[in-house]
Amino acid sequence: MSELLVKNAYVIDPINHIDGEVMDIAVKDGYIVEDVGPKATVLDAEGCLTLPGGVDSHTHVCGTKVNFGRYMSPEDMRAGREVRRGVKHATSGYSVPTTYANSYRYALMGYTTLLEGAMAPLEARHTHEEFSATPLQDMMANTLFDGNWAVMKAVAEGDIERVAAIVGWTLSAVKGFGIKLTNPGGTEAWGYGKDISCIKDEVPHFGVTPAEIIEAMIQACEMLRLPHSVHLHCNNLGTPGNYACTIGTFNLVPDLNKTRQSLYATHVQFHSYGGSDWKTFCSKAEPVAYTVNNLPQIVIDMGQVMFGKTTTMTADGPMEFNLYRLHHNKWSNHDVELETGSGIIPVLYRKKNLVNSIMWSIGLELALLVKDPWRCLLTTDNPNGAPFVKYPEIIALLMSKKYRDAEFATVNRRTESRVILPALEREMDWNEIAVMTRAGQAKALGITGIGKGHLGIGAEADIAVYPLKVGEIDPAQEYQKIIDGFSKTRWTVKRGRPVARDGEILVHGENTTIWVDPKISPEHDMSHDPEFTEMFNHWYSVRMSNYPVQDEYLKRNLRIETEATI
Amino acid sequence: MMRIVLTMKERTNPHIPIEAEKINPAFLMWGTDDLTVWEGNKERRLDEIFEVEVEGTATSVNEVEVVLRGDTSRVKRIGEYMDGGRITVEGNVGMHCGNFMAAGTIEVMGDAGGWFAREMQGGAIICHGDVGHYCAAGYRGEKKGMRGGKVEVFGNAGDFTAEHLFGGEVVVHGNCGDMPGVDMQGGYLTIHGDCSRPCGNMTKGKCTVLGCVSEMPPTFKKEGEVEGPDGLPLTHFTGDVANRGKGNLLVRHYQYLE
Amino acid sequence: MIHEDMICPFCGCLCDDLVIETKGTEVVRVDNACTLGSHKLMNAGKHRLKGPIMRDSGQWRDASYEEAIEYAAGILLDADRPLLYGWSSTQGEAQGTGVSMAELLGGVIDSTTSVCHGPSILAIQEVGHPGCTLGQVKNRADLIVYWGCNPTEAHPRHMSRYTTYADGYFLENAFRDRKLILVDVRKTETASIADEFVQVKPGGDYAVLSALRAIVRGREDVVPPTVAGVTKEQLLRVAALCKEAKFGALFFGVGLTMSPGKYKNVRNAIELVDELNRHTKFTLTPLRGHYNVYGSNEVFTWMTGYPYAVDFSRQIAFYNPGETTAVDLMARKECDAALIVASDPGAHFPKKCLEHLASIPTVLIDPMHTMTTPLVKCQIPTAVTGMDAPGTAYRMDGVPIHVKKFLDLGYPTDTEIIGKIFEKVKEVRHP
Amino acid sequence: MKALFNTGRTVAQGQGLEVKARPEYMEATSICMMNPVDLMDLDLEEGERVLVRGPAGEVVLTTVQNEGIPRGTVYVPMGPYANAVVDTETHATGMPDFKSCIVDLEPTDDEVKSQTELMEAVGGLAYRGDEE
Repeated sequence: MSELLVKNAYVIDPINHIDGEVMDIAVKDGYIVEDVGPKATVLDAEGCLTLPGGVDSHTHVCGTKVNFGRYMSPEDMRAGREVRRGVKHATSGYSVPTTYANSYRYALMGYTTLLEGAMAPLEARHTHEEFSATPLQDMMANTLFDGNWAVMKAVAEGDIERVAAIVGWTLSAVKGFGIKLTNPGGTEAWGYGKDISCIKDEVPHFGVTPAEIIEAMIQACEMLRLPHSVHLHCNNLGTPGNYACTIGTFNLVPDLNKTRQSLYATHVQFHSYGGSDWKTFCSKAEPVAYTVNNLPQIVIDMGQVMFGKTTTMTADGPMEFNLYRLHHNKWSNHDVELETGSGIIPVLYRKKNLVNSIMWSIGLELALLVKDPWRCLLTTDNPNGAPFVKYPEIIALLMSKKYRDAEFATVNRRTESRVILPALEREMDWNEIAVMTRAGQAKALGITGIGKGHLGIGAEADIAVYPLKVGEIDPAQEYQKIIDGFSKTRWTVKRGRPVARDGEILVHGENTTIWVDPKISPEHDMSHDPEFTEMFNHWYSVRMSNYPVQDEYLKRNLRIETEATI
Repeated sequence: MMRIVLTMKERTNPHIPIEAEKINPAFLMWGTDDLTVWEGNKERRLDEIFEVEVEGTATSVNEVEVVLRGDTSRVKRIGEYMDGGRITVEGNVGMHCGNFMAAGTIEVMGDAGGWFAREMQGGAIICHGDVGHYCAAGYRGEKKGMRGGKVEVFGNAGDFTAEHLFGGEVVVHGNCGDMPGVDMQGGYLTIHGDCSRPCGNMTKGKCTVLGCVSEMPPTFKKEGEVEGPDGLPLTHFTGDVANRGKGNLLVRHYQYLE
Repeated sequence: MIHEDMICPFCGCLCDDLVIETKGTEVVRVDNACTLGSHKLMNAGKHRLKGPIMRDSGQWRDASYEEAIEYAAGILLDADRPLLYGWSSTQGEAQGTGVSMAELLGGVIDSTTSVCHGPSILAIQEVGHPGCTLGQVKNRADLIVYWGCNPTEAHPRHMSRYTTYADGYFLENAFRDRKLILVDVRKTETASIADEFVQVKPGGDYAVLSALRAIVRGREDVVPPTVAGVTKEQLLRVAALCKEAKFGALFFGVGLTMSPGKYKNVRNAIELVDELNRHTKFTLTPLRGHYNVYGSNEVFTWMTGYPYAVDFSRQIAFYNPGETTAVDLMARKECDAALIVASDPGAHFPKKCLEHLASIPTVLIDPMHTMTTPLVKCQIPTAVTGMDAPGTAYRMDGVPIHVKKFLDLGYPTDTEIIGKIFEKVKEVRHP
Repeated sequence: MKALFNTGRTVAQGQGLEVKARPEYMEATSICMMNPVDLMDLDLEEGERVLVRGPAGEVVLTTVQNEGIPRGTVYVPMGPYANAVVDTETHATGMPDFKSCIVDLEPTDDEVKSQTELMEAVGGLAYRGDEE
C-alpha cells in the first residue's frame, strides 16, 4: 500500500471541468482517492500547473518499422547519447531513439500513456517485446487492417458481420487496441508496385474500393463496441491537391457513436494540400477544418511538421517510395504478406524550403481553425513530422501569435501567398492545451473510463506537474517560458509513483499494455471458420496456431473485454 | 607559446585501447589536472597514463603545441574536434586521429590506425608512415564524409580511403588498398601509387591515380586522354554511370576484371 | 507424444510446420523438417554436456552451477575490456539480459552477425533496405534471384516454402511461372534448375552489380563486352528478365558479405533493387544463418540503437564495426575476458583470434561440447531454445516467432544463467 | 600451386554443427573441394591429402573432386580447418576474408589432424569428459 499527496496543485482537468483550481490530489495504490493518511509521501506543487498525465494518441515508438528506422540509422544515434546512470539505461538517438530514450523523454515531458500508431498483426509480437522495454508509459497498439485479404474479401461480399468477426479475432490474437487503416487498399496495390489515388479506385485483384473498406470498418468497429473508433491515415498522403480526397473521405463517415467520434483521422496536415503539383503547392487547411467543424463524428490530429532532421516511417509503402525518389537518400520498405506494408526514409525539413514551410504552416492552421480543441489533437505523428520532443514548441506556437509571427519571419518568404497562418489571431489557453495533449486524446481513444486523461476519483494516478505558474506567465508574450515549462516536469507521477523529477528519471518502472478483447458469439468465431483457416494455412508463411501473441509477451496488462453485437 | 609533452608510461596491459579525445590543444591549454582518458572501461587521470610536461603558456589555441612520445599506437581519438594549434606524434598513433578536425595541424611521424581524419572539416593532417583503413572517410550510415581540409599520407593507405569524400583534399603518396574514393561526392583524391577498384558509385569530385588501377570499374565512360602532373598521359573517365554520377577519374594505367 | 506446428531452431527460415514425436526424452520422428533441421532435432537430447565444467591446474573438472556462475561474474567484473559474444542461437530474452549486463559492465557486446551478415547491415545503414516478408515473395514473385548463396545446402527448405517450389496466390502454376536466376562463383546444385546461371569470377560481384545497374538505367553503352567473367549478352538478358518481372525477389548470402568489398557489394545489390523499383516491384532479403541471429540485431537495436558490435566501455553505446567487432577485438588482443554465448568461435574464427581467446579468462554458455570448449576456462550447459526451452526468435525477414519447447531435460535456460550472472555483477557494481 | 580459397556452408557441415567433437564433423570440415583438372595438376587422386598454406598458417586436408568449382579455386567447408589458414584482417569491416584469401597447395602424406588437435595447437585443452 502506497500513499501520495500532491499538495497545492493548480489543476486543470478538462474532463472533470476543473479549470485552474488550487487543490490537493490524494493517491492510494496507484489511483486517485478522496483522501490519504498522514503518512503519505507529500509532493508540494507550490501552485504549479498540474495536469493529468499526457496521452499521445498517435506516435511511432515500438515495433518492426520503428526498430528498422533505428537499425538503418547509426547516424541518428550520434545525437541524444546519454550515459548509463543509476536506474537509467544509456540512451541513443534523436528521431528514432532507443526504447528507453523514448520512454525517458516522454516521461520528462509528463506523458504517461502512448498509442503506437501502426502494428502489423503478423509482427505484433515484436511491438509487445518493445512495449516491455518502454518502462514509464502505458502502451496500446493500433492494429493495421488496410490491406487485410480476409477483410477485403468480406467487404467485397458485403458481409459486414464477417468483417467484424475477422477484426475481432485478429485484435484478440495480436493483443491490439484499435483498428488502423493506412492508405486502405493502397498497401495491397503496392504489393505489385502500384498505389491507389483516392477512395473510389478499385484495389487490384480484390474488387473493393478504399471507400468501401473504410465504411465497412467503421460499422464493424461499432459492432465490436471497440473503445476507440477507426483510426485512419487517408489515401494519397503527401501529394499536392490531396485535400479533396481527404474531404471526400470525411464525408463518407456516418455518426454512429454517442460517446466519441466515429472516425479518427490522423496526421491531417499531410492530407490538407492544395495545388496541382509541387510548384503550385499550397495550404488547404481551411476547407479541411471547415469540414471537420461541420462533422462532429470526426476527430483529427495535427501531424505537425517542425524544422530539422527526422525519420519518416509509415505503413504507407508507396508514399515512402515517392519520397525516396524526391530525396534520393536511403529508403527501406517492408511489405507484410496479406496485411499491409511499410516504408522508412530519413528527411530534413528546412525553413528555406517552400514546401516544408507550407507544411509547417498547415499543421498550425488546422489546430487554430478547428474550433473545438477536443477534435484536433496535438501530434507530430512522431517521428514523421518531427520527434515528439518538439511538442513544447508546438504548444507555445499555439498559445502565442507573437511566437508564430517571429517564426514565420524565418521561413521561406514565398510561403505567405500559399497559406493563411499569418491571418489567424487565435491564441489557445491552458485549458485548450490540456485538452489537446491529454483529455481530448483520452476521450478520442475511449480510455477515460479506465481512468486515463483525467484526475477524478478512481482515475489512474498519472499526474504531470509543470514548473509553470499560470497566473504569473503571459503565454502570448513569454513563449520561451512555455517551451521550457512543458519540456521538463517538476514531477511526473505514473500510477501513483514519481517517475521523473526536474529532468531526472527516478525509477525503472513497469508499464501496462492495454488491449481489447471483443467477446464474439461462437458462430462468428473465426478460429473455426473453414475459409479463414484455409486462407491462413495456405497463403501465410506462418501457421495459424503460431500466429497469436502468447500471454507471456504481456507482462502487466489490462484487457478490455467488449460485448460485441455479433 | 605553450608546449605540452605527453610521454606514454609503461602499462600492465598495453593492448587495452585508450580513448583520449582530451588530447587536443583546446583542452590542454587550460591545464591537465582535470583531464581524463579512458583505458578500456576505466576512466584515468591523464597523468596516470602519461608523463606530462608543460612549458610556457598560451592565450589562444593556436599557440599550443602538443607532442606525444612513447608507444601511442593504441591511443585513439587524438585531436578529435581539434580547432587549432598543433599536435605531433613521434611514433605511431591509434584509430580516429583527427576525427572531425576543423583547424590546426596534426603530424604523425610513424603509422596511423584506421579512420585517420574521419569526417575532417578543415586544417591539415599528415602521416609519414602508413595509415589504416578508412583514411579520410565517413561514419557508418552518414552520407557525407570528409568535407574540408587536407590529408597527406606519405606511406600507403588501406582500404576505403576517402570513402564518402565530400570536400577537401586527400593525397596518398604510396599505394591505396581496395575501393579508394568509393561513394565519393566531391573533393579531390590523388593516389601516387596503385590501387584497386577506385571510385565505385562516385557522383562528383575528382580522383587521380598516377599508378596502376586493377579491377577498373566497368561503369565509367572513357572521355579521352589528358595530360596529368609532370606531363604524364592519363586516361580520363567520368562516372559512375551506375549512379548517374558526374565524377572525374583520371588514371595512368588500368585493367578491367574481364 | 506428437507435437504439431513446431518451430525449427536451426536456420533463419524458422520453419513452423514441423511435427515432432517424442517418447520420454527421446525424439523418435521429425516430419517436414529439412535434413539440417531434422538432424538437429532427432539428436535433441543427445550429446549434451551433463553439467558445468571448469579448468583446474591443467585439468578439466566438473563444477556446480553456482561455482561456474560466480566465476563468470568474477572474470567479467575484473576485466577492463570484457567481450560478450555470440547470442545468435539463443532466446531473445537472454539477448536482452546480455545487453543490460554488457552495459553495466562497460563491455563490448557483439553477435555472430559480424562474421555473417554484418556487412549487409553496414550496407543497409548506407542505403536502406527494400524488403518484405517471405509470404509476400511466396504469393507474388515471378522472378527469384539467388546471389552468392546456396539455399540447397544452407537453407534447404527456403525454395519449397517461400520461392521456387511454393504455391503462390497470384500465380496459376507457381513452379512454371516463376523464373530463377542464380549468381555464384561456383556451379552448385541449384544451378541445374536455374533459368540463368551467372558465373562470376571471384571478387567480381561489385563490378557485375554496377554493370547491371548501368544497363537497367539504359547505359549499356559504357559496359565492356565482359565483366568479371560474365558476357554483356548475359547481363542484358538478366537485366531484361528483372525488368519484365511483375515481382522480383533477390536473396543473397555470404557470397556477397565475405567477398572483397564486403558491404559495398551488398550496397550495390540494394541500389540495383532500388533502381529496378522504378520499373517494377523488386525486393531484397539477406539469407540469415542462425535461427535467431536477426533477433540479436533487433534486441540490440531497440536497447542500444545499434544492431551489433556495441561498445559500452564509456557507459554510452558506441558502434563501429571493424573497431568494436569480435574478430577485430581478439586479433588486436584487446579483450581481457570473454563470455561466449550460444556460438562457436572455436570453429568459425580465424586461428589467431583463438590464440588470444585461449590466453584470457573465458566462460562458454553452450549445451554441447563444441570447438570452443577446449579454448575456455569454464563451460555452463543450458537448455536448447526450441527443444527444452521456449523463447522468441526473429526470422530472416523480421517476423518474430515464438519458438516452442517439447522436451524437459532439467537444464536451466540461457536467460536464467545469464540472469544469475547479472545478479552477481549487480551485487558488486550497483546500478 | 596457388589457388583462391573459398569457404562456406555444406549440408554435412551443417549437420555436424551440433556435435562438433565427433568424427562426422571432422570428416565434413576437413575436406578440400577442387576442380578435377587442378587435382590432376597436383598429381593427386581424390581422397589423397593436400597441404594448404594460407596467410595465417597451414593445414592438411583430404581432397574431394567437384566439377562445379572453377579451376584455380578451392572450396573448404566453414569450420576450424578452413580457419587455420584464414587471416584476421577484416579491412575494418569486422568480416575476415573467408572467401578471398590466396593459398598455396601441395600434395602431402601427413595425416589430417583431429579438430581437438587443432584447438590444442592454439593453446586449448581438450575436454574428454563426455567420451563414452
